[in-house]
Amino acid sequence: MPVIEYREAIRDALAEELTRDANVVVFGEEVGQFQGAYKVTKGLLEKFGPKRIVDTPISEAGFIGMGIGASMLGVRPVMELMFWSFYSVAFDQILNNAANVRYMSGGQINCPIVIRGPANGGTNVGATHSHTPENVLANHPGVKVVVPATAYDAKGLLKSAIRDNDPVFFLENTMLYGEKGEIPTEEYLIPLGKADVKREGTDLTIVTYGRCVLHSLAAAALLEKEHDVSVEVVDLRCIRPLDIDTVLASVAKTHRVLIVEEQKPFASVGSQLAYMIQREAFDELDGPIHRLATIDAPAIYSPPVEAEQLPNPQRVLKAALAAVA
Amino acid sequence: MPVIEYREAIRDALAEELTRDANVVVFGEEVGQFQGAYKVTKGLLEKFGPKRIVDTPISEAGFIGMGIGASMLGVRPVMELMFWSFYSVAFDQILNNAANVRYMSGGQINCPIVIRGPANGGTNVGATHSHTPENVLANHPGVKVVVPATAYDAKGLLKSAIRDNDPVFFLENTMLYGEKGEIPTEEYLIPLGKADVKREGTDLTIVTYGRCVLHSLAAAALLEKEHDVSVEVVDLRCIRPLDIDTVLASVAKTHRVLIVEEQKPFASVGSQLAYMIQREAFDELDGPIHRLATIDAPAIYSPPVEAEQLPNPQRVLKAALAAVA
Amino acid sequence: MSKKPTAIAEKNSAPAVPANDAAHAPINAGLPREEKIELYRKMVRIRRFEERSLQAYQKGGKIGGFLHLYIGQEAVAVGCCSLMGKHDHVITAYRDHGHAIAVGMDTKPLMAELYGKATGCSKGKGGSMHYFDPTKNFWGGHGIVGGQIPLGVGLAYGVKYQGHKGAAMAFMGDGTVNQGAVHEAYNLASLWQLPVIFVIENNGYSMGTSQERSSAGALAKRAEGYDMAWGVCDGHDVYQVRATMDKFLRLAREESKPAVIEIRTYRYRGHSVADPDNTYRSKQEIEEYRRSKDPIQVFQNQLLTERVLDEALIEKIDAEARAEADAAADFSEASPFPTPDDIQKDVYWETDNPTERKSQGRLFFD
Amino acid sequence: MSKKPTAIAEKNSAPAVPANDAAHAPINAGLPREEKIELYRKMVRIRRFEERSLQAYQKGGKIGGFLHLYIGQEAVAVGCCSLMGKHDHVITAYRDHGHAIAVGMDTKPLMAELYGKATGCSKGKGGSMHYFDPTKNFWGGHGIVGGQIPLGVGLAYGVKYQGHKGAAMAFMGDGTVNQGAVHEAYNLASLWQLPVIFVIENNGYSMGTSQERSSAGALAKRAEGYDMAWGVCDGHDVYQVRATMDKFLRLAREESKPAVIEIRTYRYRGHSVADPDNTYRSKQEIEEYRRSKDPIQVFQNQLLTERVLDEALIEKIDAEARAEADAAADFSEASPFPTPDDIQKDVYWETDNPTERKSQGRLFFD
Ligand SMILES: Cc1ncc(C[n+]2csc(CCOP(=O)(O)OP(=O)(O)O)c2C)c(N)n1
Ligand SMILES: Cc1ncc(C[n+]2csc(CCOP(=O)(O)OP(=O)(O)O)c2C)c(N)n1
Ligand SMILES: [Mg+2]
Ligand SMILES: [Mg+2]
Repeated sequence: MPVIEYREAIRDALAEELTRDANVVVFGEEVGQFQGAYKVTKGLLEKFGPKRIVDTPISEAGFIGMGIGASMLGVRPVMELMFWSFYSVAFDQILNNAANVRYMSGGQINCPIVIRGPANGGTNVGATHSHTPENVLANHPGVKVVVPATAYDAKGLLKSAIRDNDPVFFLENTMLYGEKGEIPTEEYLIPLGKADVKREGTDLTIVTYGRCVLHSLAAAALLEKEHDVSVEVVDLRCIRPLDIDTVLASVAKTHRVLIVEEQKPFASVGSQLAYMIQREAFDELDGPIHRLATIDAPAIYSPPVEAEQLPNPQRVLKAALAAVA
Repeated sequence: MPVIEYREAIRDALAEELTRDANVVVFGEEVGQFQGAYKVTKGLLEKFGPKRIVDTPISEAGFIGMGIGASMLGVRPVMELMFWSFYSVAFDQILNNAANVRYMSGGQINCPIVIRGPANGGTNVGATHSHTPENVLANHPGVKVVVPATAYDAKGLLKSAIRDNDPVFFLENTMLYGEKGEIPTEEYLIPLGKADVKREGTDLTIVTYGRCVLHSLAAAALLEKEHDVSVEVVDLRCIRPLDIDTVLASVAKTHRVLIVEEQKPFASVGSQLAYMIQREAFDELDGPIHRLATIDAPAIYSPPVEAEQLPNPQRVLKAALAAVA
Repeated sequence: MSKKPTAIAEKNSAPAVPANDAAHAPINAGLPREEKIELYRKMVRIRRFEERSLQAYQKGGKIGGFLHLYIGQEAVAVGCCSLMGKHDHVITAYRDHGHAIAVGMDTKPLMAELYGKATGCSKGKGGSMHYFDPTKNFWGGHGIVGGQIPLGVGLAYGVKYQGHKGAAMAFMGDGTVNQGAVHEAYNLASLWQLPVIFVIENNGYSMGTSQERSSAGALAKRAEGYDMAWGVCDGHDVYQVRATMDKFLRLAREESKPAVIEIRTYRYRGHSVADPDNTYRSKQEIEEYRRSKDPIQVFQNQLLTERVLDEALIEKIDAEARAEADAAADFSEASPFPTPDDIQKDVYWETDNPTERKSQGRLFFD
Repeated sequence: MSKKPTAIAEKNSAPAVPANDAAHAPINAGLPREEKIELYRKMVRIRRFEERSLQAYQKGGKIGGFLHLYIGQEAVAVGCCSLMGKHDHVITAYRDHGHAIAVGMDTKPLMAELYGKATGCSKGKGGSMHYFDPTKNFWGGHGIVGGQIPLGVGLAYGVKYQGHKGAAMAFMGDGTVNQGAVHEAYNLASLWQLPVIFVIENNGYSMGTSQERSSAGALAKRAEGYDMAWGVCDGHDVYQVRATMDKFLRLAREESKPAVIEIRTYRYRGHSVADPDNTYRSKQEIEEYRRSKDPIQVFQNQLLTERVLDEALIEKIDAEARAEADAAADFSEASPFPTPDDIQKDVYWETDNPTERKSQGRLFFD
């Protein structure tokens, strides 16, 4: 199987869907002529032309709103936010139009859009550029939220997202763009809402998603080797829809849970998971659910310190040991 | 003690602080000449004049950003959002400027602003006007979030909020504006971050805030009378800072918990509470923490159905019985 | 791209079409008698519908939340929407009853929506502010000031992308022009030459704030900053609305040119039914508009002069409109409410189409 | 409120001050020799500082994240900030090194901030995009395109509210003008006549998008839509920047009049250091600017003609600027990083001032 970068996996998904469906268009800032701020869309303008690959002004509310409007007529815009952090200026369009229009119209209007882009810390771009809004987004019924951790998942999930008739928010990660993974040559789709057990284990369930999957796997290897702790790593892949059944099945096996997330802790995705797990598997728990999140402060710039503010394999390891103690 | 409406309590707090501190200004849409969309600011223009009470255009990002900028120079703007729902168009200013500027400047800049307005459902204004963003706001370190349930609390907390040197988001409720309560004639302040046990009990702790406090008290009375269940009602009053100690003390007494909140469930304030309670009082719990939230969908318009979508005394009662079962 | 506003814009600091010429403009002069009557009838139907809804709100307590009446502004929606072809689209804000009737929606589901009934045009989920009918190219009904305007640009984008000759009309109020989203939309529309007409219904006030207290500069003229055509017209005269809009709609459909049109109008009622109306304007001001500029009266006089209408027909139209409004109220009254089980319907396409669902996992939480 | 742009704006479709007159404008002609040298020195110091930071970024890997260099634009910040009085304030975006040095910040903490050190001007918390120094009336350094502009209006509001005669300068790029927040800010500033100058540093590109591909219409002229004065000037000539800005700053300070000024400039480097520079403009274009319009070169020539500078002094200034940049780098190198314990400092005033804390309860979560 070919081994490609996460960013290429996304690019390939875009290219395949652009080819398959003439209603798919890609727009965003610098996606065309500049080849994408992170080169995700490299080559697409050349291949699909300026009608399908559209460079926008710096007007996120404007162009995302435009995409929502166009989607009501059957266009299927895949819109790039250069950083998901910039959702802050387009929040009303996302919240009140994308998430609500189907409902307020009594089901008459669909909004088949995808908004994609990176949402992560770790590259020292400071507090304004490091938001991880999956909790805020998923709070709103009507939307779907996807956070792929690997190239394989990113491709299969993005293709599903583009074909989905509901608004899908697809959160990538600049720290993963260069990570490589095996991808089949034949076409494949991964359904939204299906978690993936990335590693099996018996002593502790780590529930996680996005780049923290990699940290958790690294920590799990150490835990196995150095501490004789067998960790199961459940990669949610999607936040909404949520495959809670896979999580609960793992908890029924290990009876101990650590949630690892690159989120500010208050009212995070992890909070929601903790509520659900204790509510639905109270008697399976041998101890409280632990959580490891981003240290609660705006994102610090200082490179070595930012690495400590985020979850990382060492912090996961420590938290895992506490969770099984 | 005089008995006044919740809206008057807020008005009185504004008037007292405007009188006390010449740097306090009030602005927002229709706060002056129109006397406030909900008459909270009635009479203030006449009393304090147009320099202190400023009607703004419909430009929430613009005027909130302006208030943040002015606050950096020592002005203390108290800004009204006609509905907190409209924070969606000012989200970037709230998130990246109010919440982050102190941090990004290494503590050099303060942002002593208050943003206030109603955040609730129940008046049949539909999905665009019924957001309850306390979870989204409190997710961001750097901010404070207050949700008063009574006239007494509203006044004492708003005065503290205006004197606070950090950005405070003050969430009122149009369904409470007409509710009356006793207020002392002498000046008083209520510190932010102090929960209030609104009713003592032994069998079940209901943790709640805002209008749900009233629902919970109504349900508690019925539970006592008709089901012989003794309920303790903890009113958080503030979401951030959070008085978790009062919650934990109550849990240590009752061993059963129901969280009641007017929030969309996913990654809500209640999720956060559930995480913290099970984490810090796992051994005190006799059963899983239950939660009652808004039924998970955009706010429905239909008046009788909206009443069912939100927490209400009957739904609280049912949930409480389930929690003690 | 040209760096100058188009010729049309340059002439348009004055009204685009002088009032006295409007009746002679081909788009109006060429109208068959029946269509003129239909224009008149629509205005009357809107008026009676809204008066009936007001009654249900105030007397019956049948309607919740807001009720933003369009009374006084009828010529705007009726004039604009009467020009719609197959590929023309409309989107507006919360003051949407007039547009909904103007595009041809049936008043029964409109009234039922106000009553919060399952038979409402949005199944009782949207309410007064959130009317929709895609089959009539009517895309709402939006509650957030200015939020609909980028969607309007998107409709124009969709029309152009799909290769149709059509245009979108995106309506907003005078207070709305100061929202950021509007500015972003203007720039996108002009930059990409999308066939959208931004229609500012200038009724002089945003809630209690007069235009001068909310906006610096002239409203439509801001279009020049984006190199976009613009115009101003009298919205009390449906002929003038049609003559002006026709001109710009043609440019949009045929040359894909956007424009900003400010239509001067007036609302007689408070901002919303519950709002007080005495802090910011005088009773005299309202009465003066009613007396001299009421769009229904103005058009009635015009059609009397044209001998299209006579007193008997006026009576008949009015009686029918009243009866229709009553019938809509009766229909609404008799209709069922949605049930709590309906709350979680119409949220996701997928859960509404479970057999076609491709995703897995939980979509709803509790 | 007047409904017409001021006289100044009307004359300003052409540059506000013809280039050849700028040197003779009183604000420049009256400058003591030392101050002219100081202007020149600041530009050189900015250039050398940034070149040194580039080296640290590329060779040493000492700097993380973005590094948006101001090289080529120095005359803008230096010209504008040289006019600041006690009650004048500055705010800008992420391309902020030039402004920080121009307002008088010491280069050591600036470089240390890039290195992420505790001795940085923002204690290593902000990074390149988030410089601040309230003691110099410098309010950042902001990462979100356009987000700083309402804050700039707020600074003007604060100045006016407190009764000072001062003005705020709010800087933005050419691509920034299409953000909604900018439009809202324009309207507020004009409506309330706040003393703010919106300075558009037009370097022709927003990342890889040329002005024509992002903006419909002329940039500063949009001010007319808000009944606001505007001007355009050559940003390669520090005298012209000063002459133009002085005029508008006086109007702001004395008559509380806002304005939009577009300053034409150019950046030689990629948008940020890591960005490729070959997809959207030619090497020739860059070289042509360097050759004929470099602001340091232009001013050097001018001051040579004026005999304010000579070759020896030019050498000396340059050597000192290089030494200063190296010293800043050495200082940064030697400085400590913040520690993980510092992560939760500077979040709340209250937790930083625990003895004065009035609130209770938990402010941080884990
Ligand atoms: C973002 C936002 N801010 C404020 C409001 C509250 N609001 C609803 S309508 C309105 C006035 C709008 O006035 P205008 O644009 O002139 O339209 P009109 O009501 O006159 O038709 C306001 C302030 C809102 N719905 N959305
Ligand atoms: C809201 C938002 N959208 C996008 C970006 C990413 N971004 C940073 S700078 C920039 C280009 C800005 O260009 P311009 O305004 O011309 O300023 P210049 O960089 O030329 O100084 C973009 C798109 C951002 N920081 N914020
Ligand atoms: Mg209006
Ligand atoms: Mg630029």
